[in-house]
Amino acid sequence: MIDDGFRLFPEQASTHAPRVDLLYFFLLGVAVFFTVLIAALIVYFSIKYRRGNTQVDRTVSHVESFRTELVWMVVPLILCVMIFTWGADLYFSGYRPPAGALEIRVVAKQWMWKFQHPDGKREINTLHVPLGGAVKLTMISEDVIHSMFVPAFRIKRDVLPGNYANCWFEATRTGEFHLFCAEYCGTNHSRMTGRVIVLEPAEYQAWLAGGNANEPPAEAGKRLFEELRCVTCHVAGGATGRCPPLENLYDHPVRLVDGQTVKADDGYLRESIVRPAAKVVAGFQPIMPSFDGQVSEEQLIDLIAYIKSLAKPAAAPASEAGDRP
Amino acid sequence: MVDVHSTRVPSAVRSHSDSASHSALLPPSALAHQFDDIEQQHAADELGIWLFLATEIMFFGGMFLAYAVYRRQDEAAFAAASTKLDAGLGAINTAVLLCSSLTMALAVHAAETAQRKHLIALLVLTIFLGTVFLGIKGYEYHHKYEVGLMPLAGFPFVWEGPSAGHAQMFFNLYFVMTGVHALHMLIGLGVLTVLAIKALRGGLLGEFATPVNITGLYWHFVDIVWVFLFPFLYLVR
Amino acid sequence: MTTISQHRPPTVPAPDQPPRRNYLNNGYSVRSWLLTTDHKRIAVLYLLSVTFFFMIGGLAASVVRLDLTTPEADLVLTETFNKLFTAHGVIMVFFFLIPSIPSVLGNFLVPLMIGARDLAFPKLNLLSWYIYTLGGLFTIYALVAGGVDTGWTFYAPYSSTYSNTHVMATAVGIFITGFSSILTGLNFIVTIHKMRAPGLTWFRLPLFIWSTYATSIIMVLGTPVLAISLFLVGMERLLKIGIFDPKLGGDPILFQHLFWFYSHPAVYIMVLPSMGVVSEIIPCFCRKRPFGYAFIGFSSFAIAVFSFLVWGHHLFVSGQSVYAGLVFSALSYLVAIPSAIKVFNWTASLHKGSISFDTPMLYALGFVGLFTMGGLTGLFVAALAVDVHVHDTYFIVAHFHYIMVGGAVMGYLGGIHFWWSKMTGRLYPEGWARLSAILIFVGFNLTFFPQYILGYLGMPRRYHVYPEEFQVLNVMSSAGASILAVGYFFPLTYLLWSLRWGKIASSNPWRAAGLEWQTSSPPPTENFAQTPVVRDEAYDYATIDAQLAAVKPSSPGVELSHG
Amino acid sequence: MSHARPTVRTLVFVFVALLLLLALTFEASRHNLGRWNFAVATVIAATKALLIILFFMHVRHSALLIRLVVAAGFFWLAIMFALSLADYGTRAWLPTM
Repeated sequence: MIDDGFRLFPEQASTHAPRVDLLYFFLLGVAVFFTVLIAALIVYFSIKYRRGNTQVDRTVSHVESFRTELVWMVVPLILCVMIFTWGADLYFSGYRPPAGALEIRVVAKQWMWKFQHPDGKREINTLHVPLGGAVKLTMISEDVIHSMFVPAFRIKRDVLPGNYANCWFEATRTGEFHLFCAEYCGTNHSRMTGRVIVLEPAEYQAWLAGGNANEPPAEAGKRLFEELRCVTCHVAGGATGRCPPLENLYDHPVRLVDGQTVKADDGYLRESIVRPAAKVVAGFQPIMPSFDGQVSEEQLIDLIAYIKSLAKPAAAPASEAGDRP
Repeated sequence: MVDVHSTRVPSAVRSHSDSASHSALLPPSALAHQFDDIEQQHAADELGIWLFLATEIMFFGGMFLAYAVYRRQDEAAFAAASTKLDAGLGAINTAVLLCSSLTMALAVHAAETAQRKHLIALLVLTIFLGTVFLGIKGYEYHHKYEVGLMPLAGFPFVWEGPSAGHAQMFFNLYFVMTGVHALHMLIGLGVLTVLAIKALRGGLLGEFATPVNITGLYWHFVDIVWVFLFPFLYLVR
Repeated sequence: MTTISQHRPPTVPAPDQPPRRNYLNNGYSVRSWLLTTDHKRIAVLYLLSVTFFFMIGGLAASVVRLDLTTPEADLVLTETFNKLFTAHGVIMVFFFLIPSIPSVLGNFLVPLMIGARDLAFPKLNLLSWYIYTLGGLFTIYALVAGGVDTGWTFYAPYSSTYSNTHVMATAVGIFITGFSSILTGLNFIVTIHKMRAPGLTWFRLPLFIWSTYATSIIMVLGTPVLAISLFLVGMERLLKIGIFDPKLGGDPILFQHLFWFYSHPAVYIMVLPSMGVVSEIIPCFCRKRPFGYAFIGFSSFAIAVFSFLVWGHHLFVSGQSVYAGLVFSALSYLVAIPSAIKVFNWTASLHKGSISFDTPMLYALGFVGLFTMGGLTGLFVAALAVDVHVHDTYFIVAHFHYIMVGGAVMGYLGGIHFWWSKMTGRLYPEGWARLSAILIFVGFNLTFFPQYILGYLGMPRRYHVYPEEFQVLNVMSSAGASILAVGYFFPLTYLLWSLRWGKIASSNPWRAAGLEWQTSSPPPTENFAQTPVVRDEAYDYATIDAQLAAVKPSSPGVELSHG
Repeated sequence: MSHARPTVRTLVFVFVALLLLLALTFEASRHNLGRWNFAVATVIAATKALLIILFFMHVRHSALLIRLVVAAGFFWLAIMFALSLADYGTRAWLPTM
């Protein structure tokens, strides 16, 4: 919790936190053991073999021993392999959001955090999330590199301009927690901070319902889709033949002109709007104009939400989607 | 640990404060005071220039890495942008540079075999060919500027077709890479000019050929960079 | 040039002989210093320059620490704070740590240790110093003109597009200084290969030479990549082209790859030479050959090579592919092995030694302890999931200060004390020196240990204002910094004092092994009266002590001069 | 510096080979070889570079140490490329469940 006063160890408020801490304590044990070992040996030798001590045997039997060297090569190596495997396992689980996570969109800019909940509710520098249940943050920066850091959750992820970055957490305690920008981003970097407020699920729903009514992102996206005249080509079902259909596109594999296959995730859709020629779908011409600079990051998120809404949720990927985008 | 045994031989136990001792053996400028003999000095010079060239590999390597990363991202855009370069001029320039490498290699040969007239002629020829290369390069730059393909310092970038961003990135890389290469050429031409003047005054022959040899290695390296730049920039399809 | 006049030779020479000719009294004019090609004089020029930069960098750090005693921004403006920590980082890394041991001690010692008259390319060596100075001037200009606020890491696109401070001048300064580093490394490699005295085989070389050689490899092959990454940032600012700009499909992470390809190995440019210094000091004050000579030597090479394979561990949270993160994490643990070899071998060298605790030894033992702590916390930051939490926090700040200050600076100071008599012909006051060594050790730990805790609590680095609950630990850290500052102030004072009033040193006051001790102190311009011929193994302390015992059986304070 | 040097005859011969390779790479670029275009261009360029290094730059006759320096330069370049491209090549694999 914020303003808890002096402490030596951060609180654990996510499912990920105790797992990271366990590894941390193991490492701490290793570090303390070797530091004490080296320090004790130095002190012991320093006293025993001090120049003034003439009562000690100083006959040196050997100044090189391959066996000894081998011991202190192999022991650290074994420890290192252990730590590496452990750390890598946690790293993957820390960056791999579980299916069905609540998805919150984050746009970072000098020097604020803008959040948008699935129902369209927006907030700045404060993030309300429900207790229990995974929350996935899909983040992008409007300018320089920022970094989303919630110490109590033990998560951090750089927020880059030009591409989406993800991280996720599952809160295990209600309360308020620090949210920091961890990547230096200019003058007010240290003021680009905020709070994560973890609420009971019911309270979270109540909070969502409060305040002004919000336009859900998919609806805002649909409106934009029409305002930007996307519909001229992208008619339902791709009937014009100029462009692939957008129905059931989201999260499905797409075959490109160069023979590669990519998944139509957030990053791909965003790139296809701002740099349409970069990854053209097989069988189509690169005729779409770029919308770079004409739509804001928030509007891009809305457009993607609209395209996502055209896909059947959690449907088995249509096998045809691979051949025909 | 190539030379496990020192290159210096114990026979040379001599006084250092007496610098006149080796002036009897060789003209004073051939052997620097810190070396025992001319062989050691030559070996040190050669190792030195090669280490310098290794740093140059890494320096250009950084730009080639940027090129590789961005080309991967949008190969079509790079291919489209590449067609805007004149591959014919690029090929001619490659041939010019290869010729200059030959004349440089022959110049090193002439210096080491103490053929003064050949050395002067070959150095001048190398300078001439290097200048021709830069002239053609300058013409190409000017042409790119005129047709709006020089996106530097706010000059307009005119691009009809898809992927203007990546095409612009191609030209950014084109100008930075060939620009740095041209800068290396300029430095090389400066050094060659100094060498030519020294050669005219009768220097750089036989034991004194090291500067020619070192400059030659540098010149060939700059040539090698171009050997990669040419297909990567002009011949992408 | 008042500082130079302080280097005058003994004003009271022994009455029966004229002042011996040495490199310091071989000309007093400004010209004889600024146009010298003598590696020893160039080392002194570097010593003056890096001390100057150390003081500026230290001053910046002091203001930063003072400001951080309170959570609010109440001492300087945030803009100023950002410029101060950037100045601290840029100056300490590029203008103090990287040139410190190689350019000062390395320049002075490499030819002496291998029995050469000079480095292979003396003029290039002088040029290196001028290049360094030119780069320094650009950076000083950037500071005076208003500073730069990107952090020493210059991450794009902040540095290339958004910052409106003097990024260009600073980048040019570092770019130029990089060439000084390259030329110094090149000079060392050629010298060590081609100029060794007769009989001085690779396995008879002092370990300082091994580590300097390994350092030089990094300087030669790494620095050009830093040059090109800063060059590209400079081009982006100057010509408005977007090499790293996402708007043109550029990738800001590419800058991080290029930057850390150099800047991670650069950490070993700082600490490897220190390891070399410690490997000289410990045998001397234990009076025995170090345990596992070959292992210490080869581990320097292993560190130099492995250091180029691990840069991606700075990018674990950056958006680099998680699979690349996996590879870089695994490779990072490789560096732990040669580091562990060194620490264990140094400790084992104490076994059955005859240990005395003169100032250099205190620094060396301090180095071993602090480097161990810095190295072991390296295991934390290489462990992927833990790094995600501690990345860009004070944990990292503490970790690299343990390596770069606890390691590199302790080694540097130990080396300066160890070879001070050789450089100046004077002895420093031992009591003051031991006191300051202890002060520095205590002050250092008090400054940086709390930062480990702060970091794990989650305090991000480069923060001017911070939540109140972090204040206690920050105050502790600042208190430690003030002790550290006093600790650093002492050597600055008494070393200067010793130039005039210090006791006149014999050629070998420590009775140490190594060719550099076999010439007079300070050495003559040409280093050795005759080219030495090496017939002994390195660190043959048993023989030295036996000879000494034969000369004067029962007086430990005697100084044996080989010169 | 070893004084074994390629003869003038060898130098001219290598030069002719370089010009032939230039013609070859130029000609190859005019045909669409699909994905092989880039590989062919790179291999030809590397061959040219190798010829220049071995003969014009005398590495064929140089001491082992010099050859090691050349090899080290390219080896470090390979490290830089391999590990950087390991990142770019696997970015799209990011597992999202």
